[in-house]
Amino acid sequence: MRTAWTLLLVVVGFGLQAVSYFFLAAPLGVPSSPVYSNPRVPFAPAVFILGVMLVFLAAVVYELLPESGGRTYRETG
Amino acid sequence: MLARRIDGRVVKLVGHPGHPRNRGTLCPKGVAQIMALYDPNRVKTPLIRTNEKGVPGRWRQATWEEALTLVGQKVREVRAKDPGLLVWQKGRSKAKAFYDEAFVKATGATKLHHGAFCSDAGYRAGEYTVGISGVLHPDFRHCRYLLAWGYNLTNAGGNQLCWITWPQQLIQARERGMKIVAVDPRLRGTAHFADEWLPIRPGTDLALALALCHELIALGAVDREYLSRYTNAPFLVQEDGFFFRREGKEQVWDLRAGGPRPHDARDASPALEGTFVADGKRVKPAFQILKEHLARYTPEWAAEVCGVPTEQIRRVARELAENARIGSTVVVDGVRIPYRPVAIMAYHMSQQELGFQTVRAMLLVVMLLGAVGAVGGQRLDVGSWKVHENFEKLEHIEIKDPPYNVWLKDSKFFPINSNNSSIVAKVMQDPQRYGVKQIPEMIIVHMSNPLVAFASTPDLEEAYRKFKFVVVIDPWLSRTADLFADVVLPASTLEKYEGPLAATDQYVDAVALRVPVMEPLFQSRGEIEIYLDLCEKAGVLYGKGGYLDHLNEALKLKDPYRLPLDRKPTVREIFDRWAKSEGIAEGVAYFEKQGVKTKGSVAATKFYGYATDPPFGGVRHRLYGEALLRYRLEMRKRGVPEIYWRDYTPLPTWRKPTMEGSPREYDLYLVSFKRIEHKQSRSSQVPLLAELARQSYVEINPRTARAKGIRDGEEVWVESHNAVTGETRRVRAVARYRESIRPDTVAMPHHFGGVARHPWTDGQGPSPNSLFFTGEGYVANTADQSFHVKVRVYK
Amino acid sequence: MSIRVQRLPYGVGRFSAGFWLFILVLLSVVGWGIYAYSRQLVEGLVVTGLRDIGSMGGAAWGLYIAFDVYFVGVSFAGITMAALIRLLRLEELRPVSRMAELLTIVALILAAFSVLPDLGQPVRGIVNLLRYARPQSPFFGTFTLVISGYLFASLVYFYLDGRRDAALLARIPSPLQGFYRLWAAGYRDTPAERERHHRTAFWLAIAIVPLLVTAHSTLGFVFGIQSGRPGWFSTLQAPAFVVMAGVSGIGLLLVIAAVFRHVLGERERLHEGIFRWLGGLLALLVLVYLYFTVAELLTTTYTGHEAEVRLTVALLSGPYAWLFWVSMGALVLALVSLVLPYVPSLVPVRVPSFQPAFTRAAGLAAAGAGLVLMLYRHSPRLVPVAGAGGPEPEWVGWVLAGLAVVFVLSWFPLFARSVVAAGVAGGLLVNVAAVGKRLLIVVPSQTHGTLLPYGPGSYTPTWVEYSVVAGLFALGTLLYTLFVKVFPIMEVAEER
Amino acid sequence: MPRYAMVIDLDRCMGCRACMEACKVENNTPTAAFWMYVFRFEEGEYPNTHIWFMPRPCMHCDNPPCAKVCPVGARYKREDGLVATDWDRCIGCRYCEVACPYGVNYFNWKEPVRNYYLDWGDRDVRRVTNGRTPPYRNPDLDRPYGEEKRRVAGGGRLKGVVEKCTFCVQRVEEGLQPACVANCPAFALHFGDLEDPQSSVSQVLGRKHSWRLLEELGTEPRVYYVGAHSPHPESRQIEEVKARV
Repeated sequence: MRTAWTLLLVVVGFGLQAVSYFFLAAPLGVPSSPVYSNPRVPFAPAVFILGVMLVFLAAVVYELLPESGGRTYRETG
Repeated sequence: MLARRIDGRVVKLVGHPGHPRNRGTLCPKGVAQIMALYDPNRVKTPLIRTNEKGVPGRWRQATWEEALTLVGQKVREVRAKDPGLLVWQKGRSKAKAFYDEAFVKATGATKLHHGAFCSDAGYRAGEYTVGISGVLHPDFRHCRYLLAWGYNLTNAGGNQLCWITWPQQLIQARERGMKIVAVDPRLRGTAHFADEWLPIRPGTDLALALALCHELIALGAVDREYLSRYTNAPFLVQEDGFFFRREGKEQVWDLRAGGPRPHDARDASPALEGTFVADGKRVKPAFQILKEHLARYTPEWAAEVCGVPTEQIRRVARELAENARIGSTVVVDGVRIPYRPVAIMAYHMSQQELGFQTVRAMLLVVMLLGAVGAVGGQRLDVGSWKVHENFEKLEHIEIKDPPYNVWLKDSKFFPINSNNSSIVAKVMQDPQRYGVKQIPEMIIVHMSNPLVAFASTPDLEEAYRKFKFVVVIDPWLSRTADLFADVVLPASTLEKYEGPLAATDQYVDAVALRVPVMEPLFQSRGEIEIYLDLCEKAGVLYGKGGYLDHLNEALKLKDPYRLPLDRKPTVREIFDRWAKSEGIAEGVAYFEKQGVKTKGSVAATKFYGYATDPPFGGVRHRLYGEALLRYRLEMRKRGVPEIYWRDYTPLPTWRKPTMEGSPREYDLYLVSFKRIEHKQSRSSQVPLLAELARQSYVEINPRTARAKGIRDGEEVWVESHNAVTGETRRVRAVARYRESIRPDTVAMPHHFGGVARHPWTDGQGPSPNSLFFTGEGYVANTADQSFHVKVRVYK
Repeated sequence: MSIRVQRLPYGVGRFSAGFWLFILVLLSVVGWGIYAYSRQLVEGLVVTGLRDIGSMGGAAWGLYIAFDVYFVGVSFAGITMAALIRLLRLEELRPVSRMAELLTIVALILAAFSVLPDLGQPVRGIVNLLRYARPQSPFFGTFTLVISGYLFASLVYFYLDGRRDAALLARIPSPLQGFYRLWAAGYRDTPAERERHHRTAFWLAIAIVPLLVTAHSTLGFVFGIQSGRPGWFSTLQAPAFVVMAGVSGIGLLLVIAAVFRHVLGERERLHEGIFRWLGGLLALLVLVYLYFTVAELLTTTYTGHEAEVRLTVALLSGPYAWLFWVSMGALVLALVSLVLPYVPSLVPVRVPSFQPAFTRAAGLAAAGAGLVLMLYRHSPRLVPVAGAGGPEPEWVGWVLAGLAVVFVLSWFPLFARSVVAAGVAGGLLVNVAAVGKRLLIVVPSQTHGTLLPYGPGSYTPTWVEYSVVAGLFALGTLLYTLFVKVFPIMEVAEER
Repeated sequence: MPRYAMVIDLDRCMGCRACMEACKVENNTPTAAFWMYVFRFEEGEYPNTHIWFMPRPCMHCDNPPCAKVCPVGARYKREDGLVATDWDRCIGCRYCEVACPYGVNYFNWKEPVRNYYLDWGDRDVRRVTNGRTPPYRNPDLDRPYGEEKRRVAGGGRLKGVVEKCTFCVQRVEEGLQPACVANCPAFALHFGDLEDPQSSVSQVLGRKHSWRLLEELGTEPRVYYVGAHSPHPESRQIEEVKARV
């Protein structure tokens, strides 16, 4: 369960980065028109950063989330 | 010039597309005027001085009423004594009719020009030699070979036209294939367009011109037809130097009749060379005299004097001869006219000690080639070919006995006289010496800044101390005003009517009128308005012989448009009458809409001297200056020192300039120059322009500088020496390396020296005018100012 | 529970008068920096020495950017060390790991702060970057990866790594107890948890190492891919940035470690081995960097474009010469200092040791003279301004450099004896060099690297720039110091 | 969509710098900002010297380094080829400036209204100008331009943003020539549409050999020079304008 969450976060994180970089942010290439100066979706860069953060947040989640199967660390004594 | 105006506010100035002189463009100065217009540092109200003179002024703001009453009162007082004691100093006065003519005549004031600092020596030479008032420039449309002689082609503008008119014609000529040879100690404005550079030593132009004449004759490049028909070259000259006359008529040697004949004899074929005997006298044609006179002025000799290679001089002479195509003709507007596509462009360079004779010698060069008034050839005035009254006047000057007026008119010192304000300054310091009884008491300085703009600043300051009352009419608190004005009257800049202004580019005849771009800022007024009120206060406005009366003459107003002499008109009304009188039905409204009135291009039959009827206005050009010899003898008879009469020679004669007498350590020549960014000394307070050319400096050849251990951008002393009085003057300036200047010459821009009280003029550095000297040895024999002096440069 | 701690270790929670004085000094410097910046906000960047490249003959980037690069560089060391310790199981280096992590975080905060004053529109800067930032602009990487990503990653790592100690301290009654509990977030230091933490940390380290290489490279690319700027346009730019980052970071870490060794008197935990190890690594990196520099110079001077050559001349013998040679000299001296401790053991020669009195005298004299000179010419100009009075700036620079060398040399005998001293000296020297090199990368290419003949320009930092940078340094020190007082700077030792 | 370009005939240019002034007035640029700059060069040694002039507007590159590096897309290329600066978006990082090999960018180091040569607080002047600074403030500059409707015209707009030559977008969109071109006394500047074979630019380019500045950098400038040669190490700048704020 926890592992799943973690992996999910990592995947989503990298996903967001990739999507934002290649599809949401301003297009790459020789800027030959105003198109190159605007992100295709507003705040695309913020999305990218969010992605970066999620990836590392995964670590926190992995450590802090209780063991799957309802067992909390209290029972491991 | 057009102004883009948005709700009463000017936001931009652009050229007038219909104006022949700028064709819709402006020079940097024109564009930048917009800032001068709004400048809060302009003089806002009439000012009356509250502290002693000679130091920056403390001022009391006054009403126009008060200021004009005061000035008017002073004018009355002075005129009561002697109108001549009132001096009017001309400056940038575009609308001559209102100031130079009407005002000066109405008040009987003594008029001082600025020409003696500009190019009047050239004007005098032109008027005396070929009868045209102007200095040498080419017929750009057809010229193929041009000597740009000391003329700062793209930087100095001048020659009566807007600054950009010549460059535009020049560029077209270049694209048509005209060749340009720059003759100049310092290559700059001309440089980009010049095919060749003769880096001539300052003050030796006369020597080069004589050598060119020598070489042309040697090459046989002589237009005998022109010389014998339209000049006094065939006139027989006696051994005493005067013309051989019968019944007071100059004679030529008729080869057919084998004897002397009147010069105007129809069928004569006059000799140009040889020695003859007439009435027992040995006589020679003037041309023969010239030939003998030139014999010693070989290219080798000139190369030595001018510091340029002999071969270069030879080549230029040869190219002149080839390009002149002597004998050829061409059809212009259906008229067949001699074709001589060679010319000399020389303007302010006439201002040197030998200036008058130098320009005469240059004219000899083009006269030998028959290029004067020919298609593609030499021109002097712009527009049609008009013989100037001075052609005769200068031939018959009557040298008078003292007392002389303050600028020594008809004096034994300067029979031919260009009215030099610096000489006036000299005279005012020592009137007796010059046989002057009374020195003037009051001066009205009109849009002029003598303390910075004119040469020999210390002399001018001394003179201004001597004026009892000084009035300055200027938009700015000029240095002259700041130090010496009793009253300053704030003139408007662009917010006024002014004119009529000739708008010709020398080919198209046009007239323009400046109309206000907006309401006058502050309490400033247009000059014309000021003069109307001033004349009223001084009691010289109304009635016969009054300002209005003279204005009618000056503007050539015809009935019914003449101004009534009993009522003060508005400025607009005056121009309305003038416009209508000129046959423009809409009156001034036409100019308020159109700005320029183009009258079409000048006909070839009016434009080319050869084509006028009679040719050259029926005068014979003076190859040989008999009158000059007469003046020389007269001056000697009256016991005038040689320094005054030595240059009055019938033929231009070389001598070492006086400055060469300075000690050896003064090893450099100083010349001054203009930059595109500035208009004389009227613009270095305009921030937009001051930003482009911030401060004064001294251009020096790196070789010379290194030898003196001077680094580029380093501050140095420039010290000038007067070879006659031994006086020295020095200023501090930044050294700037230039390869395009003779190693024995340094140059300074003319535009700085704290021209006015303004935040942007602080620390702009000195004007070379404070280094130049005036008076004996530093003015021409025509009282024209020389802008040459020997200096030394050190740290 | 294997460990018991009775009292908060490493001076945590204990505040001496000296400490407060120190804080006060730091605060006042920070305050001064803020004042300087406020002047800039009001007047505009005209109060800096920066001006437009070209007709104005200035440099558009200066001290601010140079120090931004420097701080980012410093941040390299921390997390790298932590990661390496983790990955390579360098147990004996464990004690410096947290110092290193903290160094990274503080440095990154300073980096973020030092970009702001360079912006003409700081507020827009923050908003518009989030809104419009373009991946194509090298700034994108700097801003997303370095500032946000890198900083965030470090924080995460730092946080997780600190939980154990937080848990330990949470058991002791203290005003900070709540804070520790919060941090520990229920951590009990059970084997399971430890094992889990090790796993996380391992993977984090794996993720971080490449990130920081890319991060520092992107910063290099900010300059490296500008074909229009001679001196910047170079493939070596990115790698050189990474190496220089390591140099400055490790250098500073050495200094900090030494400081704590002294202040906390933890001689056996912060044993000489650590300094030997770090010193060795530093020496190695310096060597690599020197090699890069030589390679760079050779390329530009040998077959360089005219502008490249002009620029190199300006560096080697022109107005920037003194700064260049000072930086180079500092690197070499650092190298020597770091190697000195090994000399006695390696070669049987005895390092000549002068009278300590003489040593001190020479050192003090040099330092004093240098100080006087600095005061005499309050700001050592980077480029002489035409017609500027006073002594020629290069001249001042040279003399200062000379004195500095004397000063350092006077300490050599000590370095030969103590690896710690050598480490500190090396650390300080390389950081001097780092700052110098950053300036040399940023400025000369603008003033002397114009491809159109505008003529040489000039850049002289103003008091505002110096003050802001000083303020940043003070802020960093402040954060570091305060943190040390609320959380153990070293992992709490296991008392067996 | 037109392809705008400028052609500069160096055979005609006499280095008068009227273009610099025309630009300053039209675009209201602050003190020391020269969107159009004219180099004056001296080459050779006495007496074999050569002097020539080279105006330097923004090159409006087809591969603009400035637009590439702009982190927020404030600097961008328009369809018609003009390289524009959206001063509503610029954050003032000056990356465009360090990236530009031609040195055409000018940053507002000061509050613009306090950077127009003189103190315009004078009462009489303000009465006429309704307090506008500079007094010749050009109202056209406030409008947005292009389909993208962004504010890109004029100078001295805001403290802390970068500005540069706009090819006088406010005039070009009205079908006028840029101020420098319209005013050139030597008729050395041409501006027009490369697509249109009748335009003066196409004509001149067809007639004379042309070159572009620092072509080797691959910036693909839209400014073409005819006549003379590109400046080389021996080209010494003379009478340079070293104005600073």
